[in-house]
Amino acid sequence: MTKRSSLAPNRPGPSKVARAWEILAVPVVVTLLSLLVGAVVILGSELIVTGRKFDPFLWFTAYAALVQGAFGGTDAIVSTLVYTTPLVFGGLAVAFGFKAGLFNIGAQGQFLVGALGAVIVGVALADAPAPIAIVAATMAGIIAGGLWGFIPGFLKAVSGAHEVVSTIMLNYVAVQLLAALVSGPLKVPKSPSPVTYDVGNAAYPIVIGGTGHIGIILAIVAAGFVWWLLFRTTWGFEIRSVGANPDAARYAGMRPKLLTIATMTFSGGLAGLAGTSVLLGVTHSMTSAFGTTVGFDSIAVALLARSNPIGVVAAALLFGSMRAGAGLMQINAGIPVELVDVLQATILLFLVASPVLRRVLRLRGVQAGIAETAATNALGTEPTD
Amino acid sequence: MTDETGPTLAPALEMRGITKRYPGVIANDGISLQVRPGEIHALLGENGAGKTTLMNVLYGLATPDEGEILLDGQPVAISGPADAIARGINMVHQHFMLVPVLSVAENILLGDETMANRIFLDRREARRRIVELGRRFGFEIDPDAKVGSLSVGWQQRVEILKALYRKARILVLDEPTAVLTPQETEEIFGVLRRLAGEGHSIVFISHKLYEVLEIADRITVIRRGRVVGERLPSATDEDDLAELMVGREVQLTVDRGVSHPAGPVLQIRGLEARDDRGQAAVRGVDLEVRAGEIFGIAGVAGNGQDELVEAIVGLRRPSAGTVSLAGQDVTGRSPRKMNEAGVAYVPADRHRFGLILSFPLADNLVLTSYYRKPYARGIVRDPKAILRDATTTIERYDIRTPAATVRASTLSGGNQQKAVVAREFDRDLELLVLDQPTRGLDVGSIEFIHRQVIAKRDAGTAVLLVSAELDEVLEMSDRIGVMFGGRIVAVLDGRTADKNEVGLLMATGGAERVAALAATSA
Amino acid sequence: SSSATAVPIATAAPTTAPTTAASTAPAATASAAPSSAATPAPSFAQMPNLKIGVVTDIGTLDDKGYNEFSFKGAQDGAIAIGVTDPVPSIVPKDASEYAADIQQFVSQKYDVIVTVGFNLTAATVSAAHANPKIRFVGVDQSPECITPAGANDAAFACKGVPATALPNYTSLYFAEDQAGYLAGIVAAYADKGAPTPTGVIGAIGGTTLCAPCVRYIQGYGLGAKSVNPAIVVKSAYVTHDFSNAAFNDPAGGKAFAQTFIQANKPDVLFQVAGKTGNGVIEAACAANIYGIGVDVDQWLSLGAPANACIITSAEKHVESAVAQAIESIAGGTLAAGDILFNAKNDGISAADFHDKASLFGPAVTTALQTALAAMQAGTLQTCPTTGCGVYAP
Amino acid sequence: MDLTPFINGLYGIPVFGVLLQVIGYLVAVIPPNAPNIMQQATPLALAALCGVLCERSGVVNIGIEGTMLAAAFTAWVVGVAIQPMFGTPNPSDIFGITIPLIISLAAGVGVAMAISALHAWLSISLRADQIISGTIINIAAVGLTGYLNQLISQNSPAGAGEFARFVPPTALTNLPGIGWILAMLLNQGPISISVIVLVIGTQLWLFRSRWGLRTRAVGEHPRAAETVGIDVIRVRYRNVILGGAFAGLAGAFLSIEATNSFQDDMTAGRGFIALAAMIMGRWTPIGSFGAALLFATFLQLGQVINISPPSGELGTIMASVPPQLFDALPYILTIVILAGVVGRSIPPAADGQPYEREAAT
Ligand SMILES: Nc1ncnc2c1ncn2[C@@H]1O[C@H](COP(=O)(O)OP(=O)(O)OP(=O)(O)O)[C@@H](O)[C@H]1O
Ligand SMILES: Nc1ncnc2c1ncn2[C@@H]1O[C@H](COP(=O)(O)OP(=O)(O)OP(=O)(O)O)[C@@H](O)[C@H]1O
Ligand SMILES: [Mg+2]
Ligand SMILES: [Mg+2]
Repeated sequence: MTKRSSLAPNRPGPSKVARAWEILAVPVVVTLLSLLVGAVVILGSELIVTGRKFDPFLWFTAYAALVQGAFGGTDAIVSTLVYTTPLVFGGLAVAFGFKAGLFNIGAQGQFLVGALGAVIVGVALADAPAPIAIVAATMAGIIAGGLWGFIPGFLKAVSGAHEVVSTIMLNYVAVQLLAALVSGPLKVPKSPSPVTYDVGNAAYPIVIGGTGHIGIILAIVAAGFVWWLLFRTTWGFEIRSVGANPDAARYAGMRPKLLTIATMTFSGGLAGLAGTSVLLGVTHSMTSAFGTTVGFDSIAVALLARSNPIGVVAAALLFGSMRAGAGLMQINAGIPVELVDVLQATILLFLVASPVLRRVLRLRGVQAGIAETAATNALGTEPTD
Repeated sequence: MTDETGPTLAPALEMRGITKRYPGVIANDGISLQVRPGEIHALLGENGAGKTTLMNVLYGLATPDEGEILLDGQPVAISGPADAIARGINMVHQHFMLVPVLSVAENILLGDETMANRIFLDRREARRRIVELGRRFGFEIDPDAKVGSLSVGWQQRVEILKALYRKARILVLDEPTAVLTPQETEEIFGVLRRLAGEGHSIVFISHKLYEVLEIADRITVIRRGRVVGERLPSATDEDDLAELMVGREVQLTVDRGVSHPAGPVLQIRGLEARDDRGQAAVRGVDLEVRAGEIFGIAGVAGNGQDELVEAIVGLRRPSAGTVSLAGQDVTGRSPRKMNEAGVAYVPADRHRFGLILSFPLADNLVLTSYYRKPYARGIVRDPKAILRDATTTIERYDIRTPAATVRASTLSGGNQQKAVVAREFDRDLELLVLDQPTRGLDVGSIEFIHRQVIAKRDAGTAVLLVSAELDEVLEMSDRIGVMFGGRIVAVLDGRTADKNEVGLLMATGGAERVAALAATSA
Repeated sequence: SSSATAVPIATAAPTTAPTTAASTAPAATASAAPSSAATPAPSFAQMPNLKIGVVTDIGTLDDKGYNEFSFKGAQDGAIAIGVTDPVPSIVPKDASEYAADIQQFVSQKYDVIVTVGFNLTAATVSAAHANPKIRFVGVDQSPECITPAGANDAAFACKGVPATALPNYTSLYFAEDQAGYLAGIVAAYADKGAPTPTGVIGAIGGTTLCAPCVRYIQGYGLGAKSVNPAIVVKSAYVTHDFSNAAFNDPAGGKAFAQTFIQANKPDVLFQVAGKTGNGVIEAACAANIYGIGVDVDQWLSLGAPANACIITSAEKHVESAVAQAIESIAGGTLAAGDILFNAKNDGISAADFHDKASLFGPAVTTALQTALAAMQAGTLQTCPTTGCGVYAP
Repeated sequence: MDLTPFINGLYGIPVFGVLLQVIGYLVAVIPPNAPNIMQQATPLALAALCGVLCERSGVVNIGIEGTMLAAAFTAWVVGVAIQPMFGTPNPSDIFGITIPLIISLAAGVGVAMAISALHAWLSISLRADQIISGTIINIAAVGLTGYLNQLISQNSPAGAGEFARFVPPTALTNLPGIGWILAMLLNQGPISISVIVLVIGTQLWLFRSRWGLRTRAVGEHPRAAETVGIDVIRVRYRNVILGGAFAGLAGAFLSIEATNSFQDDMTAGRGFIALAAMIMGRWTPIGSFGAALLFATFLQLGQVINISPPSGELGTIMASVPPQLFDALPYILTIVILAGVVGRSIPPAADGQPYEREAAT
């Protein structure tokens, strides 16, 4: 990592407006630029598509719908929160790994296995008292996801198998595991297509609006907890130490291998919780088509948040609101949902290019851009010994 | 080559008013320097004085803010290392610029390859050239050996060969002797004299004053980025140079006082350990360090010292033998257990082991005690207690830093080392293990650390000191073990040991030479 | 208004009931029969401009399958009843989105919501239960199970009668086994007529977990054997899950088919794997054997040169079924409950031979007509009595 | 202890029998399917070569997946656009080459190189986090190709066709012992045939050429390379952009050689599996190719079991487990091999670290 002098030259304090501009300029300009790119994509594609009337303001319709779908009214906001919830858990999972120098591409698989754990126990306890059923099913989801994270952690610690490879592979295995169980032992016998029973009492109670389940609150709590764990406990200190310098960690009496296993397990548990929150909070049962893009979106969320747990909440909210608004955008403007991906990518792109932006905007504040995360570290670091 | 030693000739190299600023630091502040053809010109200065920066400017690695460079009287603008090399300037860098996974030949030829055709390398020709080049300067070198598997001394030779291969007119050597034995240093000096005799100009940087006095034709001393004096070796001495460098009088030799050794603290029997590549590095070491004494281990780097030390402190599992502490067998205990048993360890590589550079200084000061009271209650850390103690430690050990909360990476090397020392020294100890505690530090910092070590000894701690700096071992130790080929080949009295004798033992292993050589080459 | 053109499906619906016994999973038959005593569905006959929205399954709108033709059907229906607004669609990104996407249309006060695919069943039933004023049409969501109260029945006890308890919900489903049966007849004749008949025909499905795929292939086998009892029918499924490989990976489908052809040496290959299956057809053509398309007339939809070896396709008329449903809604005649589309109501067919007609003699046409007549009469078994739609290795 | 012989006696023989059956089955099914294995390995191997070139010079590229996808889309869509201009295709005898096909291929490769140049700019010049940069490429590629494909494919256009396979003379492919290997390598389209050439070429080039030597030096110790006058930035740019060409070939293979179509997300994670192959192959072209081939073999095996399961005891055993196990087989075996045989593989020392010219030592 680059060193930066703490001895920045003293300048007379700028006015409040100027200071606010220094802080807000980049996010604001990045958002505007991304929207601009999106508008260009929309206009350009209008020219390609035949058989539709050219509408020079289609982009406006689209953005208006996107915002309205995400924030226009209670239903929309709740829906945004529901979409945000698994992204918070997933983003925390990936960020947590980054902090220990591990790149967990396996959030995808851990999500599925976590949901699987939740549905197994949830269905079994469908008639049990709700508090018991909910807690047990949630725990099962965390444990199942954790187990799926434990495997690559254990393999890395024992044989040095690179976690990037093993987690990618386990993502595929998870899909098969899910299909085998949902079409096999978990299948409702009478159903014509593979589907599990409903989780009944294990379903998360609704706390806000029509669909806002308790997982939303759980996500906020989890973010706080992860922050506390990382920055206020000795375990967090050890994990961050191993991530930053495994040799020094070993020197200091920490046990990098054990921490690698623990971190991957915990990260897997968080990703499992993402799956659990979707299953118990939204779908309540599982079809064999149960799939997700949360795992990969989580990587982007963690990167955008620069692996900071609190930042993860904000980044997840951004991504979640786009997902929530995408439906209305498709209805009102007929814009394919993929535009959301384009927007997300351009936001990341302009943030990465923010040094250039700063130059263009003549901003001077020395600020570590998004470029500085532990992410790349994660690929380079090897466990010692 | 023409005879061009006359004083009327233009200097081969002239640097005029070079100024280079880094954020918050003026590394070079209007430095001027003249180097004549055929001259060995020494550059002296404490850590951070700006020596390396000046040479980086010359080599095109740094762009000066002001000033100009003249070669043979002609002003030139050096755009980068490639340009510098093309102009006949070459540099042996302070930190190895070698690629460990490449072979000796590949490292030497890199950037100036022998080609079989436009695309592919001619590896046979490359080998031939390297062997020939080595012979010319008296090194018998295997061109196919991986550089990473060579000892530090040999790596240094490769660095020098690399520069020689490029047929430099102006050769810069930035602390080339820091890791060499006296004998190896002499060998290199022979080469330098010969080159100078052939008319090459040499800029030589070192912290070892006697070396400078021996080799240099002229000496320039810089302090805080400015030239503070120029001397001829005949008209100066070590004390004068030291004072010029630091700006005050410095005590160059340690006043170690008398020691009062008590019972044995550390006992090692038949210890064996392997290095990271699985090769035997420590081959049966017997050793005893008593309370209140400093046991120094002298040896050329790469003779198993690091592995020995790591095996003692629990970072490396011994493959045979025992380690006991105060009569208790502690073989194979974890670093944590050893630490709790009263063993402190100052590692050789402070960036790799000693510190987490991206963490705040305060966190680094509790790196080995973060989990204990008062820094943690259960698993919950107490940031207030950590910060409070950090502040007092910073004061007591005079660590120069704006705050306890800055990243450790922003501290200078000397202050980073002080932080490690402060952390490790600041409690009651049974055994103190020091590996190269003053590597790369200037005389002021060295003085400080040496005093702390003596104080620990006098408090009854057993001290094991490993250093490639022979003078340091000789000055500090009550007893000296010479390590060669993974064995302690001799144990001498620290007060009577003769420098040349120890140097010879370090280089050859003495009586065991033949056997050890056979073993290492196997 | 223009709704006069709508086909009154309601009158046809009761007559479809008996055919389910012969063609689909028997378990649900009893409850699947729409009751004529249904509470009247909300009537839109007077509405000038219906708002119609479509929620598809995961995937894309251009999948040449359910998503695409359901959507087209909704558009056709809208045009037929004079709706001028475009028909919007939402393509979910994953399974957790179904309910939210339906809710989007609910919030926007849509009158008719078409949802596509079995996977959306639970979400659709719940939404229908919660929004009795909105008319829901589910494609491929049958036979449906609900509780007597009209909510989704997760245990598939099927205590409720959908048509009674959920008067605003109609599900459309198809007798794929009948279409497969017809394709099997053609395949058997093609095998006979091949230059060097191997006596083997093949079928490749996308995933064993897709019941309609399995029905297609089960019908295909029975159809072929009805022509040539000695014929060997080999089948395999690309995956056993719902990953991309099942329906969205033509390269993988082609590789799979090559292996299949290599191992089994079939003369004809029937694809039941969506876009993955397009790769199957490519492999068949490359290996100089015949291909049979699925769902729509792929000779037309794939076009030249990809269709070079396609002899026919097993069609189910999703597009017209959805369009008819929309028209009936406008006409106020769409019955609640399940509607089976089969040979009787022109819900399935075998596609035209196009340029391959010369391969076949009149015997094929006769055999097809006979089979079709028997299907309409309800006398032809096109799916195994037990395990129809269930994969068995 | 003394129970061991007893247990062995009990289980040893049947286990041994099943093992023999497994080997017999493998010998029976692998040679005839070898060309298919090569088909599956092709995109993986090419993408892994991209990874090798990038990472050997010190740039992590997890955007290979997106780069491939964009190349696949471009190759196909350019074919769609230009095919009408060239009238009825008149494929040549070798590989069914037509002018539109060549243009499509060039377009696919070109786009991949352009995307790689973006990655280079972000991660080398702007010194952005390389994982972020790669992630941007992945997200943007899925989004843009999916978006445009939705719009374009509404008209169901046909592409420019596809490359045909070379049919090697049976005299070669019937050679005992090696015939099937020749068939595997030669009974392929042009991109697939080129793989073996490219792999060997890249191997030689990386370890025997000047560029290769400099690349490795830059990836291991960029500062050392700079001090001998090598332009670190330029070396990295060149490698990343050249690597993009390989990713482009991999993508084009999917849409104009393996099939003639584009589907959303049609790379289906192959770019990530290629990264795994690169790591398993210890960052060498030949090693990565071996890993890709191994993976493809497992993949093929999973399908063969699916299509023609073995008979006898082995078949009975296999029929008793869920079929998903065999679909998961390639992934499980990869993990087993990685953990059991390959173990720790060490990346180039400067992999993933941005290089700053005037860095403090
Ligand atoms: N790239 C850089 N960025 C910022 N500051 C730098 C950089 N390089 C050197 N410096 C600063 O410039 C000053 C001079 O450093 P330099 O390396 O030239 O000292 P030196 O005389 O070679 O010391 P030493 O004896 O320790 O090698 C130091 O304060 C150092 O921190
Ligand atoms: N790359 C860099 N970027 C910014 N500041 C730097 C950099 N390197 C060093 N510095 C700053 O320059 C100062 C001097 O650093 P340096 O390591 O050269 O100290 P020094 O003078 O050699 O001290 P010591 O003798 O203790 O080693 C430090 O305060 C450090 O913060
Ligand atoms: Mg220094
Ligand atoms: Mg220096």
